[in-house]
Amino acid sequence: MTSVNICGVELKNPVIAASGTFGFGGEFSDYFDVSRLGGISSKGLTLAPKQGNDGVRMHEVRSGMMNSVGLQNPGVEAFIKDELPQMEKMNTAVIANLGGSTIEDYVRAAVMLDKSSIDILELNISCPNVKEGGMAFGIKSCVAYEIVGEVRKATSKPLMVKLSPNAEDICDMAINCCKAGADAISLVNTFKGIAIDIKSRKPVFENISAGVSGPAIKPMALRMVYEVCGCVDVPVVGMGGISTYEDAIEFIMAGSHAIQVGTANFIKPDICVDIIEGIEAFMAREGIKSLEEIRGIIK
Amino acid sequence: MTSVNICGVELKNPVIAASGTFGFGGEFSDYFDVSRLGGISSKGLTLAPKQGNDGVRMHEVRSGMMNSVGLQNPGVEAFIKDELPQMEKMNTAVIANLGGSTIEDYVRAAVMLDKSSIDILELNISCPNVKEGGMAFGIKSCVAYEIVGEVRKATSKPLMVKLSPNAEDICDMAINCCKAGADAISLVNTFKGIAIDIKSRKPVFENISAGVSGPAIKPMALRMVYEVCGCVDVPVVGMGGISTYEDAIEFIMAGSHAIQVGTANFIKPDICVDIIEGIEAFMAREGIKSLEEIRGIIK
Amino acid sequence: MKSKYVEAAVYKNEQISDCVFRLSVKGSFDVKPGQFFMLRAWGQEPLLSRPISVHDVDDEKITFLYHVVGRGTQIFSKLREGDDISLLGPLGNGFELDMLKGKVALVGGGIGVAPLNYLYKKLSMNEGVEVSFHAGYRSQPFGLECIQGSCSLLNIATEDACVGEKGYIIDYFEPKLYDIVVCCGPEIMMSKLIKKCEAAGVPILVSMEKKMACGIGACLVCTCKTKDGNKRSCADGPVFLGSELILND
Amino acid sequence: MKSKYVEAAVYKNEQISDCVFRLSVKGSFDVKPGQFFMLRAWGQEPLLSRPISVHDVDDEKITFLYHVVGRGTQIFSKLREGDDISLLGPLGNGFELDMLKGKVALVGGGIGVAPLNYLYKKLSMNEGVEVSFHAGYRSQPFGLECIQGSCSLLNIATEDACVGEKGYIIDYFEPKLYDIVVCCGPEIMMSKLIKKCEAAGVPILVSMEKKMACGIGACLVCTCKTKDGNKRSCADGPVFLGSELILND
Ligand SMILES: Cc1cc2nc3c(=O)[nH]c(=O)nc-3n(C[C@H](O)[C@H](O)[C@H](O)COP(=O)(O)OP(=O)(O)OC[C@H]3O[C@@H](n4cnc5c(N)ncnc54)[C@H](O)[C@@H]3O)c2cc1C
Ligand SMILES: Cc1cc2nc3c(=O)[nH]c(=O)nc-3n(C[C@H](O)[C@H](O)[C@H](O)COP(=O)(O)OP(=O)(O)OC[C@H]3O[C@@H](n4cnc5c(N)ncnc54)[C@H](O)[C@@H]3O)c2cc1C
Ligand SMILES: Cc1cc2nc3c(=O)[nH]c(=O)nc-3n(C[C@H](O)[C@H](O)[C@H](O)COP(=O)(O)O)c2cc1C
Ligand SMILES: Cc1cc2nc3c(=O)[nH]c(=O)nc-3n(C[C@H](O)[C@H](O)[C@H](O)COP(=O)(O)O)c2cc1C
Ligand code: FES
Ligand code: FES
Repeated sequence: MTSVNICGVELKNPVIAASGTFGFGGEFSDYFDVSRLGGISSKGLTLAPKQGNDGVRMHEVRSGMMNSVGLQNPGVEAFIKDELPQMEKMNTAVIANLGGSTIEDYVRAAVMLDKSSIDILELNISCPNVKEGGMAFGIKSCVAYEIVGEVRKATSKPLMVKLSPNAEDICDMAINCCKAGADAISLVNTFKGIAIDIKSRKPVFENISAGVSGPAIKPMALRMVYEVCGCVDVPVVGMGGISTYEDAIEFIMAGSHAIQVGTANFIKPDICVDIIEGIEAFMAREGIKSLEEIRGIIK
Repeated sequence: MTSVNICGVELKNPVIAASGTFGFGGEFSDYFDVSRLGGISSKGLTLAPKQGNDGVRMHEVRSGMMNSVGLQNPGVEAFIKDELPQMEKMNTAVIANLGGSTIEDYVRAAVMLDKSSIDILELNISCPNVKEGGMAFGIKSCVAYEIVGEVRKATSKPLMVKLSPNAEDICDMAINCCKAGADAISLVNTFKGIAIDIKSRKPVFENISAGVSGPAIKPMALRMVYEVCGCVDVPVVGMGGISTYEDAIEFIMAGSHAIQVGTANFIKPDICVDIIEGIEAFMAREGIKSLEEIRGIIK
Repeated sequence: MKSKYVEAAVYKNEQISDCVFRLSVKGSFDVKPGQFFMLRAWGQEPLLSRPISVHDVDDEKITFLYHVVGRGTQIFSKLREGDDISLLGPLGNGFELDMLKGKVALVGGGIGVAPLNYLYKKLSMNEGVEVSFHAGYRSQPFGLECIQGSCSLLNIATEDACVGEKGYIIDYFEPKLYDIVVCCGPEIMMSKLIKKCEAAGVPILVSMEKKMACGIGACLVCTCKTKDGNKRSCADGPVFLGSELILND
Repeated sequence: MKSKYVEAAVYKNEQISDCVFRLSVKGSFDVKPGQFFMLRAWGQEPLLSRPISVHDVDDEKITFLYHVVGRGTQIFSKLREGDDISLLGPLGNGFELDMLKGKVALVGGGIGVAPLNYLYKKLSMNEGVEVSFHAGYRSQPFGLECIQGSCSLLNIATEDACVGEKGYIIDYFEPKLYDIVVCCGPEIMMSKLIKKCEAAGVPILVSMEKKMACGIGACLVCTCKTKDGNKRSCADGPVFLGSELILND
């Protein structure tokens, strides 16, 4: 049985498509039956529509990529009206990923999503690609505590808080988010990195820094997931560089209830299916009946 | 002119072989003329000889490797007696990399090195592979401040402090090290990561975590070097995933005075020569007379 | 014309000019001119697949023309008959053939001629269309096999004057003589030609090349600024009306 | 016998058994049996080169026998004549031929026979040495071309009994009959045989396979615990006296 329960929501399997890499699911339905997924986390939403960042938005690096999309999205209202109805029909858990730059915006957006049919609210306090304050939330535990507390009051949806690997102290951050009312923790978002175009002698990105994702970050992401699993009691959804079923099992053995697959979706559109089938085959081979048997087993 | 001056020591070029990846230089002299290098940073030394860690010491990851050598070394005394005489003859700057787990040990070792012929003392406050306290020095700025201050009193050698990318706040860390008397800053050491053997259901490493190095860490390392260059006035020696001359130029454009090459030495023993020649050819092509012209140019 | 992810085998891969190769892949594909595929002929590294336009299609194979510029195209250049390659596509909007009537000018710069070849082939089968071809190169021309001898008007310019006029093709190109212009080439060339066409009041279609990750419209890294907001060049493009685009400079 | 980093070309690469390949590389190499090379037949990924023992050497080429187990060996398996490959070596201490006198038993497990082939070849040219060969496999034997027909005593055991005795070769092996034993195989096999030889008072040499990064003694990731402290298996080994080693279990 690959099914898992994340703060009261039953996922048919632990594989969730990560925010920002899977749109609202529609683009991928041409390539595979997206109902195979445990869940889909939407493109990061903000209260108002956003055009995102100017300039180059993507740069490939060794075993990874850097992005500076900057939360381009239609806004929560348009999401609820235009995208959510389709997502509902996909027969998989719908996770709304919410970003922002002020507490007020987060709260107002959360209130709107609270009334919608989403299954889980994933609070992104960690987007490195938004200039105005977005990052600070994800770095200092005390700031995170405040924002999670306010959003908690605004919604009765299961609240999953997504942490940044750039946090000063990832465990302290996770503990504070839980104290403030998080029902689950997901991590990691992208690592802050930079790239320089040596021909033009300028940073590749207008914002100078951008977010690094993909296989390159896996060892660090796995370490953070392991540490967070050791210090909070809520379910943890691990991610960062997962591209094979072996990677997924590593995150589960480190203590994750579920995992998210981001950048790897760009390698092969149905890679999540390969990962799901790989997990099933591994469980069969090793005689594992439920993922609980191996969850956090390395502790 | 590729020559650079790091706290009073003239390097013929900015390419230094990084600690722990180049032994004491002897192994590589079979493959190329090591006097081509700007400098060599010795294997990490400790006051007493150390056998290092048990169990698996290396695990390969995507575009990188993890190591858990644990500062195996002959001790400072044997270094001065058996290794330094050879290193002196290599006609390149000799940097002694010093690790440890107590302030007393650091200070006693520094006193011994002070009397030796080394050119620069590189204080490694950041080795993630030593259990007893080694890591804490590299994480909290206040702890680092104390240790750097004590070592500063113990030596009149140029003092370069090597930072960990796992520091809570890399800029605050660098500033504190400078306040405590560092003449230069080098960064980054390895990133803390973990790996799990899903067959045995155990961490690959006995210490659970190990240090990640190689091209995978470059975007993050470059970001940290850029940030540190923006907040301290002393020379900065950048490293982390450098394997081509283009990488080296990126670190210089981010503000590094010199750079170190670690893991890449394992790809091709004379890769440092390729990097030096690549820098020279780039300078010729672009009409750059001195590296000062491009150092920190992206700011 | 549904897009798919398929694993296929190389039919042929040959060098046709300095750094330019022609790669054919076995299989039957239904493609619109101007569409592209995300190609991958490696396991793990580089991480992302590479977007390459369709140069030609017949019953048994699909052909790409590519310039070797970096890690991915270098790997393509080493492919041999029978080697594995995966294709995701066809992707993108492609050229709307219905818009291309009357006197149509195809203007290509360097490797930009790649998609125009297949467009030319399709257009020349249509009634009431008179196609001319204008191609600019740094040096030796390439990718014109189908066009040479068949196209009633073929203009070539090369920067080193080794063939045709000396200099940039767009300096020898007069938009006023055409009903519609199609351009594919370096961004700087396309933006200059857009201005020239605007001044002449002639509509122009261009194919934008942005760095891509997913290729299918999900990740939003490939956006172009348009008067109608940001558009994804992989899914809403790569073909845009010159008049829609907001180009920098 | 100075170690070098060289770029060479593949002479031949052929599959000789399930997952086992034989690769020859052009060039003239001066190698001691038991030494190895760090091989690399790719650009960036995987990051590290792969240590492979020398299986045979002649005037025009060097030959390796390898088991396809992961990313690197998979790439090796696709090499074709003329492809580029780089070699760093010869590395390691190799077997001290002077120590191998009288009745010498070579015991190989699976791909562990790879280096023993070249050792056999060298030993059989020496006076006063009587070599026997003992090889264990999971199933079909491989890598015995030189030995079969030439070696006066060849014992084979296979786990599935498809050839020779059924089970593990060391269970059919009696150290007392020999002056010295040489073993190369899985770590568990070598540690069992070391115990057996110790009990019989017969010296044994083993070749240790640790994960390696530099291969030349600089990085200290490949250490073996010995009674004399940690030793680097790439530079101080890979050949160790069984009596030196401290093995876990
Ligand atoms: C829709 C579309 C169609 C294309 N059609 C063709 C074609 O038919 N033939 C052809 O030769 N090329 C085509 N390109 C460009 C081609 O995708 C790039 O040249 C290729 O991805 C470079 O890969 P690389 O690994 O060899 O180089 P890299 O090592 O990735 O980069 C080398 C250089 O190419 C640039 N580059 C990288 N990716 C892209 C990209 N996606 N678009 C533009 N420049 C890029 C880099 O900035 C760098 O300067 C097309 C691009 C797009 C977006
Ligand atoms: C001195 C020495 C000589 C060797 N000689 C031979 C030989 O002649 N023929 C041969 O087939 N193999 C030999 N090996 C083993 C060979 O190096 C590994 O099988 C190879 O590196 C695996 O690479 P990969 O990328 O295919 O597998 P990976 O994807 O790296 O790993 C696959 C599996 O192999 C194991 N492995 C990885 N590296 C090593 C290593 N260095 N040593 C042992 N196990 C490893 C991993 O733990 C994993 O289980 C030798 C190893 C050493 C140290
Ligand atoms: C192009 C792109 C866009 C992303 N956008 C978002 C976003 O809007 N919100 C968010 O929480 N995470 C976003 N992420 C981060 C991913 O969800 C994920 O946390 C990160 O990429 C690490 O996982 P991976 O290595 O599997 O990609 C984005 C990542 C990428 C590559
Ligand atoms: C095998 C190995 C051993 C290392 N040992 C030391 C050490 O003793 N002292 C130290 O300061 N850094 C040590 N390092 C870290 C490197 O000097 C360097 O900071 C790090 O690897 C990042 O650079 P790279 O990506 O170029 O390897 C070691 C790295 C490796 C790979
Ligand atoms: S490449 Fe992902 S949206 Fe265009
Ligand atoms: S592999 Fe580096 S010391 Fe042996």
